This record gives sequence, structure tokens and C-alpha cells, in this order.
Amino acid sequence: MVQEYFLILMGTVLVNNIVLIKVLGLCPFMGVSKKLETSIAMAAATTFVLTVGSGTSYLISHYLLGTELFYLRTLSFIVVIAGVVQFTEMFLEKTSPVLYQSLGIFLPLITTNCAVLGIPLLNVQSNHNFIESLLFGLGGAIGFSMVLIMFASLRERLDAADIPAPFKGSAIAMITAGLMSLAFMGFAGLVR
Amino acid sequence: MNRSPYISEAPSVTSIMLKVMLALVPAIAAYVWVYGGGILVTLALASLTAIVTEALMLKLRDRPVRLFITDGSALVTAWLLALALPPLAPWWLIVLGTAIAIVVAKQIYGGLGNNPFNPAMVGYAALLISFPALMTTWPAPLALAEFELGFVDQMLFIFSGNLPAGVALDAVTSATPLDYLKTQLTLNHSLQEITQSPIFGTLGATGGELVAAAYLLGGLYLIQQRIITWHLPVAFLAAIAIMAGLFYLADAGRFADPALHLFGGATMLCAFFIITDPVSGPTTPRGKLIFAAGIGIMTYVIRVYGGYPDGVAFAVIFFNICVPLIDAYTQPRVFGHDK
Amino acid sequence: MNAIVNLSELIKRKLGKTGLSSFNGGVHPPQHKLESTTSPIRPVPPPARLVLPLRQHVGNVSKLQVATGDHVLKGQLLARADGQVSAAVHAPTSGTIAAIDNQLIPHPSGLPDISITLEADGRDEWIARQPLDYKAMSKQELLDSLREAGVVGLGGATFPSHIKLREDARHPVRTLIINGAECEPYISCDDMLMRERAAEIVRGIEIMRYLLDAGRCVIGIEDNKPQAAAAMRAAAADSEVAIDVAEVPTIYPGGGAKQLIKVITGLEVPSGRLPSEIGVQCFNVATAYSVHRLVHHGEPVISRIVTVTGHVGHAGNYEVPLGMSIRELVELAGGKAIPELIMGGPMMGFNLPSADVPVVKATNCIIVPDSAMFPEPPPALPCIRCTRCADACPANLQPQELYWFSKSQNLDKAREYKIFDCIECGCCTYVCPSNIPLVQYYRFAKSEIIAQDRAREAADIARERNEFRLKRIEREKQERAQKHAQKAAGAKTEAAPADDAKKAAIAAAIERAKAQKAEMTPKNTEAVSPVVAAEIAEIETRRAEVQAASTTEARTEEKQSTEEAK
Amino acid sequence: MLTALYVMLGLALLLGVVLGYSALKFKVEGDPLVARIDAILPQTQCGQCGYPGCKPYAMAIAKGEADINQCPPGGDAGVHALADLLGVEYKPLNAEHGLPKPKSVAVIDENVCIGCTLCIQACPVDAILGAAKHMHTVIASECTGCELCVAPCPVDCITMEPIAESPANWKWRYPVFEIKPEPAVTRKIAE
Repeated sequence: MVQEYFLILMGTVLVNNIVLIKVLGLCPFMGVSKKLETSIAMAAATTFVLTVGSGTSYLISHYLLGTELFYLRTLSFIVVIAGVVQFTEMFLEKTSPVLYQSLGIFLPLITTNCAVLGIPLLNVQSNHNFIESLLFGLGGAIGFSMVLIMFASLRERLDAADIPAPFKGSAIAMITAGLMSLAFMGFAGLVR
Repeated sequence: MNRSPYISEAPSVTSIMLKVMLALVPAIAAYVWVYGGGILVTLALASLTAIVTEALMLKLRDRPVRLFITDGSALVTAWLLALALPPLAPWWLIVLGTAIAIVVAKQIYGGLGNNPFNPAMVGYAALLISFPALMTTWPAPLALAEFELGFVDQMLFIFSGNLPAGVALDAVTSATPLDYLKTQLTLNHSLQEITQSPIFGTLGATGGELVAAAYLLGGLYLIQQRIITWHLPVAFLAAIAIMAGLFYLADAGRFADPALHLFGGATMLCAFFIITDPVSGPTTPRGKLIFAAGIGIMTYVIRVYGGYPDGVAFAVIFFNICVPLIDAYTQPRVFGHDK
Repeated sequence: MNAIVNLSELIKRKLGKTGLSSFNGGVHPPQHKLESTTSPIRPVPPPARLVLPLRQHVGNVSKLQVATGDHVLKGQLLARADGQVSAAVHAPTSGTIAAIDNQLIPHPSGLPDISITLEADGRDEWIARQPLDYKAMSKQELLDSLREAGVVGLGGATFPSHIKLREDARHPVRTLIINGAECEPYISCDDMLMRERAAEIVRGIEIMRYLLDAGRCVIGIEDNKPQAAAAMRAAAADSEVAIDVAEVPTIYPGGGAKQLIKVITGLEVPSGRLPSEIGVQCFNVATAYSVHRLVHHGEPVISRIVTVTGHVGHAGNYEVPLGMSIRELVELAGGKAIPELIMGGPMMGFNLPSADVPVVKATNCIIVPDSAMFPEPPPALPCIRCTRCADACPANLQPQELYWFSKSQNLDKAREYKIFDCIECGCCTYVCPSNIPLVQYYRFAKSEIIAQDRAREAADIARERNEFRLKRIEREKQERAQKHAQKAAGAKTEAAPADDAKKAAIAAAIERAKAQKAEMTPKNTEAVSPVVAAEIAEIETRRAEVQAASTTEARTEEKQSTEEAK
Repeated sequence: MLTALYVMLGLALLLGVVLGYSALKFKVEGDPLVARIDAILPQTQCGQCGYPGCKPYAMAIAKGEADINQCPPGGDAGVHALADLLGVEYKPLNAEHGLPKPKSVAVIDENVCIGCTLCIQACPVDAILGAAKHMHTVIASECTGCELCVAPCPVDCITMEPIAESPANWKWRYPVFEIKPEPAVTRKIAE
């Protein structure tokens, strides 16, 4: 049992990393990784939204929607996630206005982050129970946070590198993301 | 004006790179002894590609070509990649891998000193993902091969893919020990049965163990010359030995003994030549220990549980990504500061 | 090699043989001290012309006490210390003040600074000298006379010594360290001073020790100077107070104050703090010598020992009057062609902007290099993060990171990685395989950060003053409004007991208009004395003339409006 | 169909209640951002940005009314700092608001000054001293170099003098890194 949970967690964090392997949530991954500080905040916000979102989504799809109202899934998930994001936004504005400002548009955009909607939908698809859903959400969130923070720290270093002009900025960031993805491909087969 | 200090006592970058190449010579000799002279062709090809692509990129980037070609870093990358590739890989695979290493992993990031990833490992991993079959086709050590290819035969094979008439591919290739171990374990053979195979030699792999010992020798030379510090190789080898030892103690029937993991695969090459790349590695002493131990553990996990027979390249790139974070959190205590 | 040397030191320390501590890193550059230690210190007669910059020390520029044309005697005060952190300047010989203007000074900027030019009269006539009975006077009086005598740290930092010698009840000095380590290659002025004038130095140390009431006193000398150590040991044995001589291992920068304190006491001076806060105070041997000259002979600081070495005929140490042209000094030492000159040692020195700059209190060494001595380094390559610099850094910094941040002008990060703990010793550049001028990058980043901080401070003051002004204007407006309201209320009760709102409103409006006019009038022209009024009229006429000359219409209008307002 | 409606309605209501409550709980008073923007601005109070001072400009930026590139005294570094703080793209200084100049201080030609006090009233930081009919003097250390006193002077006796470099305020230069040839862009300008 514990081993299974561990595998779900490891699987989502490393092997099926939501950003680098599933290629979801690239928008904040590229957008909020210019500064380490901001990326850590974004990671924390996304982790919170993802975990709470996947838990509540499970509850809704299981107890509220059941099998007959399955067509409401996407819609209701979006509503719930939007609510959680709104809450996070208010909380951040109160507790850390600078962070709130520097996250800017990406904070409300967590709502439309495909990773955040993708995880609950994948949960339903793979018939996870409540704990599994939570773990899957948490794992996805940790995976997202991990690569986001790693990527941000790398980009901070690249800022000072003598990168040829045509590759400066987003171009080198995309290449770097590609090479990171290469590393994560090596985990293939670790967890089925 | 004002360029103090006016005196210096430093080896040049070129001399450092030359020493690294010198340290690789015993391993190359062992390679020739074990697998035949084909490796020399591979090395020459990789070197040529590296110099041409590096010069081309420097030209495009409007940087002094001669200055950076003579620093020798491109050649080191080429040699490391060539030594990591299967000895009889086709010529285009070598050219492609070296070009990826030099162009994508090194020059696009700004060349010497700016690349966040180990160029040789990026080239290797890209090839492994793209051409898994070719990358796992290793020639059998000459001692075990049914048919012994001469130097000319090997060269022809590299350039045209043709073997001498009447020789089957199987006759000159064999699975590497790590690869063989993995496939046989999935077929539910016990470890005792598997290691009966002649490819396993005394320590880890027939032939391979000799090459590994040669790397070890070269690595010790580098430590003696203060080109690399002990932190990285020791932490890396210790991590692999401890992981392998623990698993071996837990279930000797399913997990190979530490010696195989230390002397098989690219362990020794990695310990002394790959993870010791200063540019893409961490700089603090504690950071080096964490970095190397992490690579060691991850390499072992990929070897045992992953889809690839050897995980060194992936583990190195993964921890290259972590380097800025590792460095940031392992800053040593500065004079006059409390911890 | 360093590793082995460090290791051997470590073992020595572990075995408890020396009782000394050590610091991280350091390098072992070739010494090159023999060239300048074969002959004794040679006195230099005062030259015909001396240039004395007013900024020869850390702190405020000294205040001039003489004027052009004045005749001064040797040792006479030329400029007084301005405030506590400052030091005085004296005449090194008798003569006439020829000029007080900007002259090129020995500073890496190559910029001129305010200096006194003294034409010597050749008589070299002393002012009346009065030795001090320091035990009879109060400590404060003694400190004041140190300040008035221009005693500063002669090791190169030139920090006014009287501040460091002040007793501080919060931080009693337990250990007084006298720095005779002299770790930089080529320089031997302290070495020769210790060999030849050990007894005088010890007399100075006794005074310093008396001032600080220090418990322990240690002279730190690198073990490559056995003669100096022996001389000091013999002199210390004759002293009535206990003075130890510690032979510290020869390693650059072992003579840095913080490093020497670490080696001798095992204590680290906390970052951004003073050594006195950990109960240690550190002085150069030459400073102790100048304290002795002042107290026992009544002589202010007017000369110093300078090592002249390199491509000269008679390399050695010279006792040079301050203000002497370095060109003359080098020629005296047998230097011929002078393409470039280095002041200080090869690790931390700098190129002089010209040979025609004076010897100042910080001038410990002049190196006349030939092309073979200090060859131009090969072109710098990018940093390969080999961390040789980190291994060599005596402050245990990560020079490769500091370089990365300084290069990209990421100053916040540079500060975060503690760039201000860098002592600019040059060890990192010395061992860099890529030949990167690391220290130059750090100096750039540091001075940039300091400039930024100053700008921020200035901005804070400006903000404060602006806010204060806005508040003042607001207050004045309110006061006026209040006055008007009162007046209006008074008028209302008088004129219209029936409370005519309209009238009140009009009155208020008139008042407002008047107030506006009043505001346009400069406030401070009201109620002036008749004399001032006459003066005003005079200025008015002059202004009218000026304005008649001006052609712009706008200005005429403006003038009319001001005049109307009056 | 109706159940679906009820479900969504219920969800919406529930979320509405939660969010409404947290909106009250996490209500933000004032705007701490203004102070942080104001801290970056150089406080010359010169008004080149089109606002009467640095604080009003900071408020305008915080509200999103003003752009970040309207402050010439802050220079390029200032725009970068603002862009960093606000998480927006850097843009070059808007030339409409003037170009950065070397830092200067106002100097009053005391032979010409008639003591009209107009400059005293114009100075945003009270850095000019003097009584009416007496010549005025600028306190150089307090002067922000805003130039606001130059225009009102009826006799044109105020000039802006760049602060000269001296050994006291001299800065170490950026080391020249020999290996890079001149970047292509600057070479174009040179041509």
C-alpha cells in the first residue's frame, strides 16, 4: 500500500513529470522562471492550488456528479479551481504584496494552467481513489515546483552567460527546457 | 593600468586540458588492447568534428577562433564523447553526437565557461534517446569475439557498416554486462546463472575492467596534478558502492555486487572525467559532495530500475540542472562571518 | 604545493609547536626581498621642491594653516586635522610655500588633488622640538598630540592612529599586535626598519601599550625575516614591559591585519567590525616608530622608509622626506628610463599616473619594472569555474561567483555573496588559469555599490526634505486660511449682524485673492530696516537694468508681476 | 438537466460564500507598493516625468497610469529596477521626458544674483539659502540637480555644473575584457 503511494508520488514527480515529460503548464514554466524568488512563490501557489484542487475535484466528481453528470466534470473543475486561485490571490495580496505584484498576470492565470486542470482530469481517467488523487495532485505539484525552481536558478545563471544574440532570452530558455527534458527521459521505465 | 597583481603562478587553460587528455591516454591504450584499433578512428573523427564545428560557431559568433580552438576544451569534449560511445559506432553517429555536444550544449550557451550542461553527456544522451539500438550495440572484447576484426576491418565497418564477407554481426558484438544483466533478470534468471557468462570477467566485465582501471589510473594522475579535487570521484564512487552494497546485502540473488557496478559501465570514466567538468559542476566543497553522491545514487537507480542499461548521462544532466541551487545553498562560511 | 604547505602547517599546529593559528588559502609568490635588503637604510637629503597632498590619510581633508608665500620651518604644521578622522600635514624641510593648488597625486585614479608646494631654502632648519613626557600628561592630551603630529598607519592603510589608540571602555584591548609580517614580495621597508631601529620601535610600542593598557603585546614577523626577528627579540628583552615576538609562517597575505590577527590570536575579526571589538588592536612597526619619534624627539611625521627596487642601480631602502618627487627618488637610486612605475608590491600595488608624483605617507615601495619582470598577461579567457581562486582566497570567499556577478553587474548578488569581505589581496588573480583580472572586477563592483548606496542616501535625504517642505507649505496654507476665517468672522459680526452669507463668501474670496497675492510676494521682504530698504531699492534699479537688456517678453512680464505685487 | 443546474448553482453559491468571507478577511489597506516604487526613484523631484514630484509619479506607476520609463535622472538602471520590481518588461527611457545627464548641482553666480528669492521658492528640497535682497547660495550637498531653480531666475544667474571627478568620489572602471571583439551593434553606430 505504502509502496504504491510512493510509486505514484515518484512517478508523477520524476518519471511522468508534468512539465518536462507531459509538457503541461509550460506557460508559467517559461513565464515565471526569470527570477528564483518569484518562481519559488509561483511554485508554492501552484502546489497549493493543485493539491486542494485535485482533492476537491475528486470529491465533486465522486459525490456530486457521480456517473450520470460526468459531462459537468470539466466545467465544475474549472469553477472550483478558479475559486481556489481567487482565494490564493487574495491571500497573497494580503501577505506579500510585492510577490503578488511580481507574479502579476501569472497568478490568476493559474486557473488556465493546463497542468492544474489536467491533473484532476487524469485522476478521474485513471480511477484514483481520494488519497491517490491527493498524492497524484501533490506529486504533480512537486514535480512542477521542482523543475520550475531548478529552471529559474539555471536561468538566473544564464543571465550573465555570453549567449549569442539570436539565442538570448526565450530562445535559450526553450533550448534549456529541452535539455532538461532530455535528462528526465532517462527516468523512463523507473515506474510503469 | 592598474592590473595588479602583476605576477601570476597559474597553469594555462590549455595546459589543464592537455593534462586531462594525457590522463585519458592509458584508457585509450587499454581500449585498443581490448577492442582493437577502431577506437582511434572514432577519436580522430570526433576530434575533427569538434574542431570544425567549434571553429564554425566561433566564426559565426564573432569570437576569436584561434584563441578558443587552442584552449583544447573542444578536444576534451570530443574525446570523452568518443570514449563513451560504443567503439564501433557508425561514423555519422559520432559526427552527429559531437556536433550536438559542441553546437547545442556548448557554443549556443556562449562557449567555454558558459555551458550549464556537460557537453559530452548532452551529446551522448541525445544519441541514446534517438538511436537506442545502435547505442547499445557494443563490440565483443577481442578475447571473447568469435571473429577478430582487424584495424582496417573496423575502419571499414565504422564508415560503411559492412563487415568482411561471411562474418555475421553477432559474431563481433555482444551485450555489455550491465545490459545483459538487465535483460536476463527480466527473464527471471538468477544472478548466479547470469554471472557465469564469460563477459563478466573477474571484477565486472571482461576487458571493460581493464579500461576502467586505466581510467582510475588517469584520474589519480589528475588528482595528483591538482586538476581535479578528490571530492567528486570519492563521493560518486562511494555513493555507487554503498547503494550497490546495500542492495547486494539485501538480496544477492537479484542485485549485482558492488564490483560490477564500480568496474562495469561508464562508472570510472564518469567518476574522474565526466562529473569533474568544472564548468557545469558545483564549486563549493560541500556542493561537490552532494552533486557527486546524487549522481551516484541516481545512476544506480536508473541502472537497476530504469529503462536504460546505464544512467550516467541522464544523472549528470539532471544534477547539472541542480548546480546553481546546490551552489547557492552550500556557500561556505566567509572569514569573519558566523555560520 | 599550497596544499602540501597548508597541510604541513596544519600538522604543526595540531602538534601545538607554534601555538599559532592559520587562515584559508594564501599563496607563495617568489619573495624578491634580497635585492633591497643588502644595504642599510640610506638617508635622502630634502630636495629643492616638495609637493604635499592634503589627503594622505583616510578621512577628512586636512585644513590649511598656511598661505602662499609663507616661510615655514622643518616640522611646522601646514594643515591641521579636520575632525576626529583626519591627520595633520607638516613641512618636511624649511622653505617657502610656492603654491597651493591641484597636483597629481599617487592614487590609482590618476586625478589631481589639492596639495601644498614647498620650495626648500636649503637650510633644513627645524622648528623648536619638544619631547613629550607622556606619563605626566593625560591620555587624551597624548592622543591629541598624535593627531596634531599626523601619525597614521604606515603599513599602507594610512588610518589615523590616534583613533585606534583611544581606550574604549566597552572593548578593552587585550592583545596589541605589532605588524612586522610584510608579506608582499619586493617590499622590505619594515624589515630594514626592524633590523636597524628595533629599540626605537620598542619604545614606540611601549607608548602604544600604555595608551591602550593592553594585557599582551605580540610582534608578528614572517619567518623569512630571521634577522629582523632576532633584532626585535633582543630589543624586546631590554624593554621593561613584556613583548613577545611571534615568527609567523611566510604566506601571502599573512601580513593583512585580519589574517595576522587570526594567526596570532586565533580570533576572526567579525565582518564589518573593528579588531578592537574582539579586544585586539594592530599597528604597523613603522607606525610604532613614528610614535616614538614624536614622543621622545618631538618630531611629527615628515619622512618614511621607502623601498626602491626592481630595475634600478642601487635597490634598497631610503628614508625619504614626504613630498619628494618619485622621479627624483628613482633617479637617486640609479633608475634610468622610467616607462612605468608601481607603487606598493606586485600583488596589491598600482601603476603611478606619472613619475612626477610625490612620496606620501602610504608610499611603502616603488618598483621600477622592466618588461621581463611583470610581463603582460595573456588574453583573459572565460572563467572555467576551476575554483583555484576559492582555494587561494584568504577570506574564504567564492571568487568565481563574485566574478560572475560583478561581470554581469548584478550588484545585489555580489553584495549577497559578501564582496565587501574581499580584501583585494590578488591571490585569486594570481592563481587564475584564465588570467581574468578578478580584483579589478571586484574593485569596480565595490565602488559601484558604494556609489549606489551614496545615491540612495542622498535620495533619502532629498525625500525627507521634500516631504518636510510640502508639509511646511501645507501648514502655512492652513494657518493663512485660519487667519482669514477669523478675520472674516470678525468682519461678519461687525458689518452684518443679520449674518449675510453672501457677503461673507465675497469677503472670503477677496481674502483668498489677497492671500494668493501675498503668496506671490516673497515672504521675507516684509518689515525690513531702512538700511535694507535702501539696499533693496539699489538692487531693484540694477535688476531693472539687467532686465531692460534682456529681450524676452516673458521675463518683462514676470518682473512687472513681481513689482505689482510689491 | 435540472440536477445539473442545481449542482452548478450550489457550487457557485458555496464558492461565493467562501470567497466573500476571505475577501473580508484578507482586505488590503493602502498600497505598500507606492513606497517601494518611491524608494527606487532618485528623489530629484524634478518633475520631468510629468508629475509634480517623485511620490506622485510613484503613485501613478502603482495605479498603472504612468509608464516606468519616464524618469531620466533614474537612468537605465532605474528603469531596470522598476521593471524588476513590477515584473514587467524593461523598456528604454522615453526621450519625451528628457535624457539622462551627468549629475550636476546648481551654482548661483553671486555677482549677478539680486536676491529675489524666486529660486528659493522653486527648490523642492529647500537646498537654497538666503534672505530677500541678499544673494543666495546653494547647499551643494543637498542639491538634487533638478534644474527647477534655473528657469525662475530673472537674471539667469543659476547654472548647472556637473560634479567633477575627484580622488574622493572616483570609481573603478569596468575592466576591459580583451577577448571579445567590439559587439556588432556598437560598430554599426561607429560607422
